[in-house]
Amino acid sequence: MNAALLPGATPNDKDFLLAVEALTVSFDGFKAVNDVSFYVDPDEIRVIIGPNGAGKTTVLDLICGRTKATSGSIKYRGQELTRLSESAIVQAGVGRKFQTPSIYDDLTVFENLEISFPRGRTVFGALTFTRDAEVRDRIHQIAEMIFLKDHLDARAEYLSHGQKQWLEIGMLLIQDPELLMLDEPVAGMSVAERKKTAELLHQIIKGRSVLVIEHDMKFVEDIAHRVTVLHQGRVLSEGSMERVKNDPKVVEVYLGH
Amino acid sequence: MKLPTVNDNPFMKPMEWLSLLVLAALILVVLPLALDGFRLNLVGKYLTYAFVALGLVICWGYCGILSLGQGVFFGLGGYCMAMYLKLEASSVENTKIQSTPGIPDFMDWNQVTALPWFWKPFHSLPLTLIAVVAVPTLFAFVVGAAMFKRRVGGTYFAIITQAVAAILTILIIGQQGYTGGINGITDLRTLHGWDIRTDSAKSILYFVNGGLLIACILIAQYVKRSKLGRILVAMRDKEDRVRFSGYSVASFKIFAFCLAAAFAAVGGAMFTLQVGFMSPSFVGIVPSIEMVIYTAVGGRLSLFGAVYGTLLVNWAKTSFSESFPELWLFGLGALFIAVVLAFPNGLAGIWRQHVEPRLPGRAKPPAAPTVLPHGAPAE
Amino acid sequence: MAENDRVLESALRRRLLMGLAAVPAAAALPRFAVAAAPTSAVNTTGLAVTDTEVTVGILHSVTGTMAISETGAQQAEKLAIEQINAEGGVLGRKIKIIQEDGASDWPTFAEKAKKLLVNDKCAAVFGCWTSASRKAVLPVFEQYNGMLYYPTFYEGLEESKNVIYTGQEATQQILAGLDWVAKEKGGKTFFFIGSDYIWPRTSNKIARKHVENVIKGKVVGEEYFPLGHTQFNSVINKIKLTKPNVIFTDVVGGSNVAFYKQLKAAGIDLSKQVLMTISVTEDEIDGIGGENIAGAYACMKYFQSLKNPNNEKFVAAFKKMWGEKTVIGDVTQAAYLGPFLWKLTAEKVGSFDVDKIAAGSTGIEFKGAPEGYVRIHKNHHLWSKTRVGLAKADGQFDVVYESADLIEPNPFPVGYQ
Amino acid sequence: MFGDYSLGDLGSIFVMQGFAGLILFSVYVLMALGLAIIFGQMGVINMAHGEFMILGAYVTYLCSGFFQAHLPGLFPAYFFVAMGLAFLASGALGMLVEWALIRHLYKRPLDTLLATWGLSLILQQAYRSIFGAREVGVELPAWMMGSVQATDTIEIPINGLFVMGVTVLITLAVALLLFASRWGKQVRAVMQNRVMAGAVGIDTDRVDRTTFGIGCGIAGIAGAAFTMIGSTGPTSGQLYIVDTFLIVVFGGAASLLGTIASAFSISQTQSTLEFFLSGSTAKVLTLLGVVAILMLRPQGLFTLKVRR
Repeated sequence: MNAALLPGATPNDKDFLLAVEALTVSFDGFKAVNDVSFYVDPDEIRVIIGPNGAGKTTVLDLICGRTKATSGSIKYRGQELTRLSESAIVQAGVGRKFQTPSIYDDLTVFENLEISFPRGRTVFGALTFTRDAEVRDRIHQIAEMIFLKDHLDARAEYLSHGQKQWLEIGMLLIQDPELLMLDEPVAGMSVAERKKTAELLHQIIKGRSVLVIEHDMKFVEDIAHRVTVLHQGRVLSEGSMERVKNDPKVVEVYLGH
Repeated sequence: MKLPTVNDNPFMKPMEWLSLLVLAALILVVLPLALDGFRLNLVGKYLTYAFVALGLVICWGYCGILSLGQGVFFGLGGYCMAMYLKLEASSVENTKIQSTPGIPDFMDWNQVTALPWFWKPFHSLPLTLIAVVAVPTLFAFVVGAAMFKRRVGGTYFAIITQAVAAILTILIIGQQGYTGGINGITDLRTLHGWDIRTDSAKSILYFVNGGLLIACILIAQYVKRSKLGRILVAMRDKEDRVRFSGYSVASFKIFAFCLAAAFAAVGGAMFTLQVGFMSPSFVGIVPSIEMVIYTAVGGRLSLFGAVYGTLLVNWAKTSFSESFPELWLFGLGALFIAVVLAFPNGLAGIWRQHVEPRLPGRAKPPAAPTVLPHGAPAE
Repeated sequence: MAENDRVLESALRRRLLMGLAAVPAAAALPRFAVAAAPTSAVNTTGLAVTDTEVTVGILHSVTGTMAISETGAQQAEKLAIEQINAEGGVLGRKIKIIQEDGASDWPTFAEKAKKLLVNDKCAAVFGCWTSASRKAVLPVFEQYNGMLYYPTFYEGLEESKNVIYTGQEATQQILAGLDWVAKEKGGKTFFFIGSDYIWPRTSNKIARKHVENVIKGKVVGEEYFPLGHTQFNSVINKIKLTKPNVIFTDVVGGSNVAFYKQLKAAGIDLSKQVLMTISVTEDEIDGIGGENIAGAYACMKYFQSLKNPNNEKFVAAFKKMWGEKTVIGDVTQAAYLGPFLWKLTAEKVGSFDVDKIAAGSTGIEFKGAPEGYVRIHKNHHLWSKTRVGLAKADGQFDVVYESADLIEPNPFPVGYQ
Repeated sequence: MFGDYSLGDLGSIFVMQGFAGLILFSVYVLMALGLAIIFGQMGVINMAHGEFMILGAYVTYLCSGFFQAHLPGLFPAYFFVAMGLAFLASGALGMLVEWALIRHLYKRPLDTLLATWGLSLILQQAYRSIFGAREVGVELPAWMMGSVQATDTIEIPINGLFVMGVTVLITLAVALLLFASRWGKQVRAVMQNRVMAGAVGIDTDRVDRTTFGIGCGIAGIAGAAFTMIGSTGPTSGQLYIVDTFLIVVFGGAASLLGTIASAFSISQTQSTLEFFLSGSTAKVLTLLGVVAILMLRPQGLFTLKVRR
């Protein structure tokens, strides 16, 4: 099932939603990501794990264009992402959630979602954007999904930490990305919130691929189709959770601690 | 499901309509009735600075870009207008004592014997009116594109705009044969044959100025309540989030910066018309920073506040410097500090916090960004 | 000098005897009784003139960068007005001053000029210092028909019915000095250094024409620096390279201080190298430090050290009013002339009306001028002498040359443009 | 332009021109050092930097007057006392300002810019009220003026050498302080992670105050040194401010080395251009060059590429 791991198979970009190959980035000689390759299938949930400083967040940064790669390629549906601007990458269908909730404190929940609605993204589009029925319906639908339909009028600043995380996930959902990247979506959540979030994730992954960074192993086991383990900027191991868990290299550097 | 109130997104809320009405009445009715011609002309001059303040509300208050070089755009707009007026005042007939008649007097003094190419378009009024807005806006576009595409912001941007203002001043002063040098372009007389120096012309220009200012307020209001306005606020707050929602952040910043430049340019042109000359002293750093303080005093997030702030500071400047010239700088300095330390939302903040809640029948302030965030505006 | 205006002289003496504030109005004999000049006769255009008072304006920068320079002018104007009042005023009326601050900002000058003319109806305004401020107020004075007495030496190229220029225009100030330096100091090669704006550029242009066409010398370098520039080491090297006979400077403001300090530090000894400046007066030396500029020659119409009775009285009165430590430069003296010229004109035409003053100014003579006799030319500039002073370490000048005759003002010099 | 001159002449001119460039470089470093520390370490833009410099100049002026009146025998050495006092005066004022003003604004860097501009207006007017609107002449000991005759044709100005010496000493002192002292470690810790530094027991408030004070104090020394080459008046500080900011920004604010390198490149460009072109043109070209490079490389010339 995993073409990349089969010996002798040449990966064909067209089959993958995302193909990361030989990706390297160095900061003044320090290689934060070093020759990393992995491939994500359509509708797959991939979790990236690894100890602190392994380069997980940097990989997401590279995919969404926040950091420019030193070498290597990132192909999304056969399209080279390393040459696109961040906004073009988003418009191609890649969504990204940050580690700490990244929402607009000064705007209401409704406005937060509205800004993420994928229409009127140019300057003049934004000037002439109207809040029509389609927009409202979609926002209400998403708000319901992320448990915030009663808070649409509230300033985002006043939401709880968990609610902010949900709001950001909602803002990604309204973009309807084909590849959704989540950086520690349940970090800092209460047990109840965590449960609700897992539920939410199960609901939203339908019809898209998801790339998740997470530390919470129980959560990872719960959702991952496959797991990629990074260590010191390199891919240490890859495969099902079961396989990775039993990989002695992984045990040594990560799970064993 | 109950539809939340945010769904109505009116162009202006009733309170804002009322504010606009009050401001329009003040500028177009009360002041002209209450003041003599001299004072009214003075207010007219102050109101030209309000254009700059208005632009800064969008650019600085909403978008978080602090430009310390707005004088550049004010000056460019003013110079474009002044070039047209100067050419008209330098008809062959008026300048026959010169060695080269038909060119501005300062060119003649500097042995320039033919009109430079970049002066030629300013023989035409329509081209001039286009240039008044287009030249500064284009310049803002070039500077903005270079800076924002490379993610320069915050204090860096502020300092670079300052340097641009310094360079332009040195250039204008140094190229006196083409620009009039430090004296500027003076002795302007007529606009398309209409004598702008008469009292009646001055009052007409005052009303034109007031009308344009209100038009600019309406444009700014349109931008502010559009989705673009909310994106600007969002950008100031979490620039990356906006970027990863699929927006080209740089384009929006360039737009805000260009809009502010265009407003400033209109103000500059009106300044030239009302005051009768333009000089490099408006392009420099000091006036540019002073214009920022008008916005800060009015409340950096309030369009109406910008106008009131401008009027108030200038009124204080004029009356203070008439009675206690030595104290004026102390006052102005203290004002800068007080506005930043104690009243970061300026007059508008004081109004919202202390006056508005006491008005009969007022609900809580709207959810729009009425309060300056605790964090830095767009670093 | 013997036939100086005796009235003025006696007024001055009386004033010195009695002290500044203690001159009772009655002590001075008014030369014109009010009855002889009813307000309706001396003021037909609605100026601020009453039976006992006439209002004038003083318009200088009290704040901002120009305040440094304009202080002296403003003090001199106040002194002159006090002296005139002590003597009985103008046409039997005391002069009342309204002072406005131009704040080193040209539009503010225009705004305040308009206030003085339109709101305060001032009969005359004494003020402005920089060309830029004068250019800004000129249309205001022409439009509202006011009278401006402008004290600074300037680039010329201007003439207005509404302005009396009590300082020298460029040719008047420079040419005699250049001739002197060519003759006495063997000046053949010149190096020009100026601040980058209209006055130095115009002055140097005139100087260059004169050097090339009249003196038959050569200009080996011409350099301009932005206002406020403080680094002159490169240009000093150029001077060393080109070895001019004469360094001719019109650097202004804070740059001056830097220029002379660096010149001295670079080992250019002004007792051997001839340097002629047209921009350094006693006022500037205060900031430069006399020891840094001693040996330089300045070319202008007035120096504080001038030896004549008028000047000695003027210097004493000025110091009495503004403090022992104050110094008096060329512009300060020129500013002092303004109120007297206006008074003499008003008394000649018997009216405060601006049109009559403007028309009647031509030919007005002031014998009590500290610089000596002056007369208003029909182009509204003054006939005046030009002098060359040698700067001393104590901040004063030794006058080493004085033109034999009054030099005619020529604001539009043919052959120098 | 060199056709008429002998080789020896040209040689000496080039040597002296080299020194002119070095002097300009020292002046720029002195101006920018204090600002760079404050901006680099604290992210605060101090628009009143020029006024702190002028405070140092006025202190020198007062000192010179005092020594002339009371200790004429020690006059030749008064300048060293003046520089020390200038450091203390500007530093103390800086700490006061930090306490009263800056510490409330760390989260709003653009607002510090406005507040310090207001402060600069107040200081200017205060100088004007106290010392008068005119520039004051600072009398210098005779040994500081004049030049060293290196060869027949090469003369090196002593005040230039003095400024260079002061610059080298101050730069070394700052480098030592930053990289070897306890304070320096604390400053760098606070700069990198304020919260963590506070948590491990560093008094971040005090570190901030000292940093600001030292930055302002260096400005004071610069002001004292500049009495040798420039003017001392209420608004003289304004003459330096734009150049100073550009040097710091051009260097890439965070690094001391960057500031020095940027001062070097700007001063050499300007000084060379000034020699071959006219002063005004040289200035405009230099400024244009700086802005053009900043447009291409806005983070400054010498910053490290770091992970965000």
